[in-house]
Amino acid sequence: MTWQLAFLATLDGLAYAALVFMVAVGLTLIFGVLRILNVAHGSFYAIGAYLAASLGIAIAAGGLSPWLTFPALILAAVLVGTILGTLIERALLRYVYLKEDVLQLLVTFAVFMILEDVQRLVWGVNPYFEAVPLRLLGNISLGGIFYTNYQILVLPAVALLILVGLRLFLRTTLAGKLITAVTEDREMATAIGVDTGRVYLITFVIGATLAALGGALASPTTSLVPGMGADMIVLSFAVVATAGLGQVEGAALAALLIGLGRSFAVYLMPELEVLVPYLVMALVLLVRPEGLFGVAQRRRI
Amino acid sequence: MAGRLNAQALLAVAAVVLIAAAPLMAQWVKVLLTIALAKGLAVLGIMILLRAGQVSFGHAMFYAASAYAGAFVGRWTGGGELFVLIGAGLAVSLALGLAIGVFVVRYRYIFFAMLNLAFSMVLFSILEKFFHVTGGSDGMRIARPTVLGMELERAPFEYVMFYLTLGLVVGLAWGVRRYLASPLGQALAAVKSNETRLEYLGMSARHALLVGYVLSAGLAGLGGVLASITQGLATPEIAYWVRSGEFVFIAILGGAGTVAGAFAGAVVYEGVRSYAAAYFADIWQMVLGAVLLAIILFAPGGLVGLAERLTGRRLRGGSADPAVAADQARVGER
Amino acid sequence: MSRFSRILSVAAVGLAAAAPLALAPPALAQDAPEGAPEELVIGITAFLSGPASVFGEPAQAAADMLIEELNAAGGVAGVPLRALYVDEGAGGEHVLSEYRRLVQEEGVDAMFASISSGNCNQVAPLAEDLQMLNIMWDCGTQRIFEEADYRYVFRTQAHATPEMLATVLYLLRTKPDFQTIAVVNQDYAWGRDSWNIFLTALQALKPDVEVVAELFPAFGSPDYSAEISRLSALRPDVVLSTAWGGDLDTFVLQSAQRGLMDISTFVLPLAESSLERLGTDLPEGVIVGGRGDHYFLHPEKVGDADYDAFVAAFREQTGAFPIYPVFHVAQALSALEGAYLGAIEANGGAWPDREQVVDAMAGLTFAGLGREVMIREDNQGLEDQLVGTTVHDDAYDFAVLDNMMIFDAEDVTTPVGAESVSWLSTLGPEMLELEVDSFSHTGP
Amino acid sequence: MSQPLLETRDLQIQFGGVVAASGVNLDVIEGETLAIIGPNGAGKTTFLNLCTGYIKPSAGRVTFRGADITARSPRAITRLGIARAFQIPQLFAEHTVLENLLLAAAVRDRVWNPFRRLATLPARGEMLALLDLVGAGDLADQPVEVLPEGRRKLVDIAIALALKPRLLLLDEPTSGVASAEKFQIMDILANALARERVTAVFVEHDMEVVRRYASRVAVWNTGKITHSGPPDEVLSDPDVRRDVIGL
Repeated sequence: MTWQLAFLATLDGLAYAALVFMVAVGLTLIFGVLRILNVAHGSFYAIGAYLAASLGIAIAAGGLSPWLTFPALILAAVLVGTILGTLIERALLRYVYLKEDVLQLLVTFAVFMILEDVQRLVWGVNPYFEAVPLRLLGNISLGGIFYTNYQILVLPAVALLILVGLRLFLRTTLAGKLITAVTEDREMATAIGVDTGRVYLITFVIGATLAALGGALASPTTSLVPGMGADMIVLSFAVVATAGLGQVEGAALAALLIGLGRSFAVYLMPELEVLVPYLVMALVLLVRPEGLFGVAQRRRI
Repeated sequence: MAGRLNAQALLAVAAVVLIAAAPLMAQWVKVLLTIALAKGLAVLGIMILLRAGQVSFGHAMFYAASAYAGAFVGRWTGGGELFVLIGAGLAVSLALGLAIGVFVVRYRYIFFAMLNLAFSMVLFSILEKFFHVTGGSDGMRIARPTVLGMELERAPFEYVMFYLTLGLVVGLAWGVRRYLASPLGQALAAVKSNETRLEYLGMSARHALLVGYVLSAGLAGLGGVLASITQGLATPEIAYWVRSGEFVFIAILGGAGTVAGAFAGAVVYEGVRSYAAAYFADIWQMVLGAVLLAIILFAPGGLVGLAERLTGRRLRGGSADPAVAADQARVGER
Repeated sequence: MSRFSRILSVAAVGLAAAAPLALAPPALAQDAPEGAPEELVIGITAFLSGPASVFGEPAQAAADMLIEELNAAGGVAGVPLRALYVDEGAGGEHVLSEYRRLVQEEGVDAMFASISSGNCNQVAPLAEDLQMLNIMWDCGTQRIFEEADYRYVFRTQAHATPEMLATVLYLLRTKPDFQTIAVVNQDYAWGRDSWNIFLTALQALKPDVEVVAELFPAFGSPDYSAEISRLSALRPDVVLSTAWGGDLDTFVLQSAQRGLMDISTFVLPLAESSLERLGTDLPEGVIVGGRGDHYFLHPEKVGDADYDAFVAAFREQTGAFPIYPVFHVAQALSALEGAYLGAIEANGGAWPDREQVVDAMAGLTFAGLGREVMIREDNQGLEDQLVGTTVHDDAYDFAVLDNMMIFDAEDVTTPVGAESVSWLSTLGPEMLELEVDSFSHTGP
Repeated sequence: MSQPLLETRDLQIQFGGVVAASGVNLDVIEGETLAIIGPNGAGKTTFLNLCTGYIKPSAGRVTFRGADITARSPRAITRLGIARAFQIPQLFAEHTVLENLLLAAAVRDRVWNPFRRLATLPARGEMLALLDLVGAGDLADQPVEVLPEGRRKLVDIAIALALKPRLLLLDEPTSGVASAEKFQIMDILANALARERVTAVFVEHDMEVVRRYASRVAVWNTGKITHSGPPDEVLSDPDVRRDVIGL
């Protein structure tokens, strides 16, 4: 493999990692606070994508400026995150916080199954795509190969923005500090009077919004099909477990590992491409059972 | 005590007789029930792990590995003998269970679930990738094997598979109940409630879990090879994570932690799924999801719990309602 | 009188007319033959969920339309037809158990199964066991009749071999000097099988061709960036992809945007089913196949009143132009009707039993919405193959086909008793000299 | 001269810069009941954790009956004959009191036959007798979850005794219990220790308990054993009275 090809593979890996990171970071945030591994996260991704495409189509149909599709991507994510996120957290999850892990996981699994059909009922089964934002920004030639500015610049930039923004949010704002407090020591946080119910809700909405944003930002690059959420959820699980549960920065690194591993595999051993996320995860966990940045839990005796 | 035992035994016998007689009334349910019972074996495997508080989102890998083992042996031996195919499937799933178990019993809860999922996805990808060996996504045909040397037509063969599966289910349900009541089985619940104390008794929590894991892998494998021989086919689809999720779903539907629940859940699930898909073709997933939510929120004891509520009898052994006990334990933990 | 001429009136009368139809025999109905049942029930398996529902849903809509129209005209020899559907998206296991239930419990008279080759592989031996007339109406695997003999299983369309071979021949005729090819297929049986067939035929006819990349990204992959970058670096003359549905759309979208389609000639044998969705993102000059002679602007059919009426009614109903699964289901229904009519005639006007219908399927010639199809002695249908190249026409907001060739099924289908891959490897240059019917795109 | 049952030599450990043990040397003699006292947070529980392999010392050595057990796991150390009772009772929450004990007996007797019921083990009678001995015979079929703290402490101790250990380590056996109950628990414990001939080490805060039940007292302060001797002598030492007892 030449340096030029390695450069290409790196670029492809970056764009892919950026999308995966956005979805995975929402998942890990939710897990950190609610201790629930949210299977329905993949549905937020899919619905965010579908809604973004619908808004894009509506903008085109209304004869509005195509540049409006960019804010539409964000609008779609926020709508899905706040409406669907609030609905699911308030109407379902808060009733199962005291139940076993397995049951919590299954509640989200049930939501996932229901939302899969909701998507089909609302958007039908035909692939959708709405690539206006991708086309507006045009191409850039790197190493003699055309890349879309959208994938090579916008996606990594947004991912970086989210990473930095989340860090600042968690460290400097009151809501962020409360979320961090609950993540680190739930009993302590409750004991000092943190309203955990509100923290759970806010976290879930933020997490859901991030997943939907991942979907919305992915929508110009891919066609939207039934079942797209199921694959994304397994992938982001792998990222989150590799990173260590609840680790925001770790999720970025793990997404990068998996994204780069995948794109290098396309050049070196295409047959391994689909196995890369799982191999990375199994290898990391073999060496570090808590994930790259996870902290070992020990029972107090 | 005696009264409870008798009521349980009576109920179990009634259920077995009912299931055994079903195909005589409606032909087509025979295969449906065979598959449901075979899946019930896999669910029984999940149930063993649930006793230890662990949930595997990857047990479909054993189900699939064993199905493919049966398919390969069938191919190599030109059709093959039913019991050789089953034996091969069982052996492969036990061996794979041991190999993967040694690794995953070091992990708990989400990590345990995720690692199992990861391994199952690796198997799934391999089955799809190595197309020239495994037939890719089309899977492998399993020609109808001989039964103790006899070549059977479809109808009698389906009867053989049905009653064989039913027999295995009855035997293994009994066996697993005994295992769960033994110190080794009871140690699983101890892994769930207090691993530290178990270590301080001088027992390895990992060993206790490994025994349960290998056993559960074997059960899933047996279910997989039985179902696939009955269907005449093994496909990678049966290794996909959604299939593993289905096993966990059925375990909860039937009543987490109960042997009877595994099979009651499997039969009801297959029935609901079959009818939901036939009559609500557009929204069968939604129907299943709603059923699952309803069970978790309103009937945490599952079908067995419902039956207990209706009859006012305790059908399960053990000391306390596991769901309730687990809730209390969690409240305590937090 | 063809049944298609009535479809417009049915569409116009609409649902209001449909309800009484179900209760009383329609006025048009001829007297049903002696011993006829009250209705003829068929089971149709199709993807109604999952990614492949892009094929199943249009087919279901078409089947419903065609059956309604058929019944309005009196059904099959006076017996109305009713369809039950099985969702292939629910998994192979579900298909098999529903198949059994429909046969053993619902007592269906015939089964149409299926779209997925995997399901066809499973269903064929089961149908044989159950002695059930099974029409494989859409699956592409070439293996079934090459590996075993069936009495009860028929295929009313072509399979992968003629589809791929016709594409290879078209490619060699239109772009004879290409040197390098890369493949990007979905990583499942169809993607692998179709490449194997394509490559065997290509190497037999053009041994000096160089394969520069064989990529099999995961089924349902949302992103082909790495594949496209690699291909952009390799710059192959030809890029083949037998992908379909959302995967094909994504691949085309990303390739077109990144200029790969300007570098390489794309060959997309299943793109007929994506033409309308892809819009103008699918550039000109792409080689597109129709899995049969299926194309809504079929050069020999456009202008035929029945054909145009159906296309218009279908578009009215679903909002889209018909795609190949629609034509396939029409062929299956037409074959079934033909077999029953033939069997009734052979039975002296009395209603036939299952075995008589199966007998009548052999050698049957029928037409759906395209050219005629004949059932060969090995139960395989002989279906002609249409391949064309995309061109943009202002009358449509998506690419349409120009420079179309329709290959005669006899020329490109594996002979009876032969195995596809070994047959393909024996092909010689005479294949390039075949006579084909050529057509140009003529505006609407 | 008889070898000590348990010896620790120069045990050292620190947590994030805080030194919990810096050169701990302590011998436990067969047959004695040794109390360890010291200020809160001095690392007394850490000492028990070090002796049972729950944490590993950064330096030093633990020897049990002449064998080096420093690097061994709690499981292996338990099998060698050191049992432990906990400050927070460590029970199997899903089991009854008797089942908790039976599990201990099954592990002790290595009953791994999967068809042997836990409920009917041969050790059942022995475990019922043990429950009687600790005054909990009436609790046998109670789920442990519903027991009050004092009873949970007793069951925790009974589980340790069920293992028939040579040495029993107890972490504050009377903490979290009403004062009247303290002596009840300690009476039961002393009685059981005597009957089963078990050597014991217990960490304790209540000086009255120490005075009454210990045969020897060791003082743990600032990561070291500062004093050791008969209870009356140590507890009247002015340094100990000032630093540990707070008088």
